[in-house]
Amino acid sequence: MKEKLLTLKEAASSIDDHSSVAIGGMSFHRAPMALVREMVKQTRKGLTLIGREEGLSFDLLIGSNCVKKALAAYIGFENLGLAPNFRKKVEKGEIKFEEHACQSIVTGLRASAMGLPFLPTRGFLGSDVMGVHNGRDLRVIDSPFTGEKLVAVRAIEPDVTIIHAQMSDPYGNTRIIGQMFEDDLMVKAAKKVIVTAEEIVDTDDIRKHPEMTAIPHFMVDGVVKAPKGAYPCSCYCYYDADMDHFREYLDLCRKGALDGYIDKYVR
Amino acid sequence: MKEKLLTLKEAASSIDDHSSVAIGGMSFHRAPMALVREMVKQTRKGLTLIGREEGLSFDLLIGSNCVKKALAAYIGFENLGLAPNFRKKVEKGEIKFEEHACQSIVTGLRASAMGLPFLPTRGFLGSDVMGVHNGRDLRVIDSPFTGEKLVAVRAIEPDVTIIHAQMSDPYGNTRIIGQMFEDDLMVKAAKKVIVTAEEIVDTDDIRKHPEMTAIPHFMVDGVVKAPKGAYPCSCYCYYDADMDHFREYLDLCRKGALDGYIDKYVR
Amino acid sequence: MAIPEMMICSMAREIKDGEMAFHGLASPLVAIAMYLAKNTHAPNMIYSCVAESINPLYDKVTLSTGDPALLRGATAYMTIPQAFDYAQKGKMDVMFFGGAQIDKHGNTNLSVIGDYEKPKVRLPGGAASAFLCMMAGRTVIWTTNHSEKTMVEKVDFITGQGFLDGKVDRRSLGALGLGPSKVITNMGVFDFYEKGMRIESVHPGFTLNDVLDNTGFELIVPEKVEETRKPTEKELEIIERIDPDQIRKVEFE
Amino acid sequence: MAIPEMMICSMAREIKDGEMAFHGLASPLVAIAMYLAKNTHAPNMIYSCVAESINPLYDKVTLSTGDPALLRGATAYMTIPQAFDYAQKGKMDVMFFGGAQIDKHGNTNLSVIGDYEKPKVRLPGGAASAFLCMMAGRTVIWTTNHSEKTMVEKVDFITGQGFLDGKVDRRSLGALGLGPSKVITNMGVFDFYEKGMRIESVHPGFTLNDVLDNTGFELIVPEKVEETRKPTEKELEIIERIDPDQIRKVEFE
Repeated sequence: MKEKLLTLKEAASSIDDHSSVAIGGMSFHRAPMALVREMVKQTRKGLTLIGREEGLSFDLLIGSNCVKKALAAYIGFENLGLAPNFRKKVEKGEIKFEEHACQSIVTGLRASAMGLPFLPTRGFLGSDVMGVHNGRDLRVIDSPFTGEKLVAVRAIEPDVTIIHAQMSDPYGNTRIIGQMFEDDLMVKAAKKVIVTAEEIVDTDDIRKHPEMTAIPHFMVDGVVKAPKGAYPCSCYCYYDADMDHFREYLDLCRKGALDGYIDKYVR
Repeated sequence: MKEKLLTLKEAASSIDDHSSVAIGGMSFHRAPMALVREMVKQTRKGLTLIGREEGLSFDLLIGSNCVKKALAAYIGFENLGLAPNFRKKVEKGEIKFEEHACQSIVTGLRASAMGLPFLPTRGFLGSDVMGVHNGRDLRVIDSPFTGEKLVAVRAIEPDVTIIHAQMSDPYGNTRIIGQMFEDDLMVKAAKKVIVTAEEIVDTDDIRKHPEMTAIPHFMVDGVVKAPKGAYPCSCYCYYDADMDHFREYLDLCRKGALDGYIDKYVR
Repeated sequence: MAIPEMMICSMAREIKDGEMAFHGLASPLVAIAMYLAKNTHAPNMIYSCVAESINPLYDKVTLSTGDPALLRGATAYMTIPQAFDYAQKGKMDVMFFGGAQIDKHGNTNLSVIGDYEKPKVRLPGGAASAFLCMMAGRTVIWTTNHSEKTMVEKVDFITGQGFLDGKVDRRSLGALGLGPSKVITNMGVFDFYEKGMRIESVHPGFTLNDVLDNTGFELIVPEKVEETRKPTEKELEIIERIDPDQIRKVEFE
Repeated sequence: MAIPEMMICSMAREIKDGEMAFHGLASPLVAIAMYLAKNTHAPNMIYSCVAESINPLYDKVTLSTGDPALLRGATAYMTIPQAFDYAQKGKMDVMFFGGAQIDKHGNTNLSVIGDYEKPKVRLPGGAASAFLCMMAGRTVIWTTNHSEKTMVEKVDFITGQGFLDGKVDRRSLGALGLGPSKVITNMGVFDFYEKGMRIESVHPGFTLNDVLDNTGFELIVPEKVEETRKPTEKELEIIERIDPDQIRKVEFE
């Protein structure tokens, strides 16, 4: 096994402008926020973001002009409100949003994780979400044996997947405790993978419970030690989401003061 | 949650003659042998067996005239030798064997577990395994986006799946320790599920580690307390495979004395 | 009148014992309703949710209904892909969806107000809607903002499929489920009659005219308009127990 | 000469450092070879196997190469479906397959001797062959019974794809991998030259004529036939350490 330890700075630099980036976690939970902040600091450009149900990670990158396109089924802050930068940039036509439903994100990632160009799913017909994709990424097919109408979902293969986990060894053997949130699928689907972790542990510890290794080392290209690396999102068994931080973010953004937030928390 | 405790006898009786039965475990490991023996005792007839890499469970049911057809990728006893009854019955034309490769069993079960009529896979082309299925269960398709040739695998939906696990609560919340061997897929793919378990544990214990529940209660129709229920197969963390028992079985069968084995171990 | 509790109890009543119900993000009312159902008339319901948890034993509802804490004390961990697989087998009975717009055929919009490419308001997106609205045995739709802007003749964008144009057979589009069974708003409860939306009951504190005046399409009015059954003392007690922080009120602010 | 050790060492040499190799059931020679490679020239190889285990730290090889004990001390648990997904991405480098029949184009038969519907001998079945022979970067084929009955002009049934008729481009059939790179028997090591099977080396104790007499088709004989390199002391020591019970000899009985 090869050691893959990187600094946050090195990890963010290794993500090319104009690449597609899948971001782990969900809503207020276990997004790789330290790495996202470093990407903002390094002013990545032209990214395509991929996720299912997303919040701050997407909104901050979008607000910071790092993004040209986003694929997701939900971008918001649950009952704290709409995602202010996502909303503004889409309304102004400054970014493109390809709306998916959760299942088409899941199915596209699964296809890529399985090494297949597509996978079928049920549902979708009758929803205008089909029209958004206009046959490009979602297409009606006839099931080969039964003739049923199904929807083929094109494989989603991110250039890079970034996730935050509770533990990794220096080689990338990664434990995710609690909810997986498709981080495993994003990893398996991607061309390149960066894991930030609360703790770097010994491989001997990993070997005590192989069944807890959510991601085997050979799927990982870079490992970053990042304590509190999901903050202000929660990291199960380590810390809860800081709802006041999210409220502050939303207040500042609604006032047009994203820069103030970035000065305070990112630079 | 509904209590689902059954005796071995009740469980075996609930499996109809002429039904299709997926059997958990693999090779010498964690097959639900106690329930299989009870099925032999009750002289089930006309079963279609479904599995990936199988040994005694299949060979004993086949030898005992319970089976009309089998789907699998391997039926044997590894380096102890060929499966004597499987071999004899196929050579005599007394049962039908639809040879799969592991991946088509996995893919067919996955399709059914996902509620889909088929799933695609790569591979298979050029192998005579394709000809065995003659377009019925494996069929060449064009991938909708890329035009690549793939193989569609028809969903495999067993009437009943039987597995042996280390622990279950009375409602069917089931823990499988160590290798899964697609038992989870077999369960999710099936119309009806019976779990035999080394131990019946309290739901309070299950709730301490929800992430260890391999099979949630609502997928299970019957739970049987069956200590040593995989024997002579291994049951990880409980007992190893008894290779001498397998050797005895093979010796007796090769001598044409399967009845002797059944008298000794089944009746 | 305590509208959040009224809505919660109305939602809870939509869950039958033994059924599997699912809630998504931003759904504290639904989470509380599911908890309430499980602790009253539906002890054998299967609580499943976007927090990938089955039958959690949590102490109190969380502001984020995807909170990892919901895993504590659960009988099983079930990932979203696994839950969707199960739904795709036709085994998810009830799903609850909010709508920024809800139309007379029970279609919901969580995507855009205005044109998709040049929206007036970009909403968060429909999450699981386009899939689960066709897979779930039935859907229950809710809004805490019953107004002409929310309850519209025709949604700007069909994110979640209801009865579509009111004519097409959902099954011909591959639906496994029946579609919307109820719409629960801050003013009342509505069902569907020959694919039109019909008043089932009006919450205490509102009149029939309040409802009609705030609805952007013609509702079917039954001969006798019932008053929504008020929460019982026991129901209120359970709601208070699981939601001491009053998270149920957030959506009304 | 110690043929099992000779075969094991020949197999081990087929694994390059950093590669992912996979073994199936009934494969103690392969399991030992993978262990040997990892403990000599290929410390960074990825050991994966039908026991759903990555890089196990087992004490000794088991008679069943799917034994759950192989999970102990592993760096990860990886189910068979997951391993196949990974193979389907073209990321499994080497797979080892036995063959009851092996033909001159490297096709293998583990299904039937005779006709499929009315077989003379019903063999156990090809396990992962029909899939992995096309997915793995390359396959290494082995038999412990080099004879005219095993090494045949044309297999009765193509379970595992080699170069098929020797003419078709495997890629046109969706192959991600190159096909068989070596055939390792109790008599020698063989490679493929312009899709024909060629002698690479003959094990000490056998002559070229032994090999030719026991092969049911015409082998390509190079100008100089090498002798297979003998196991080193260190290799023998490692083999003995991981296989004190001499399980490597079972297949020769």
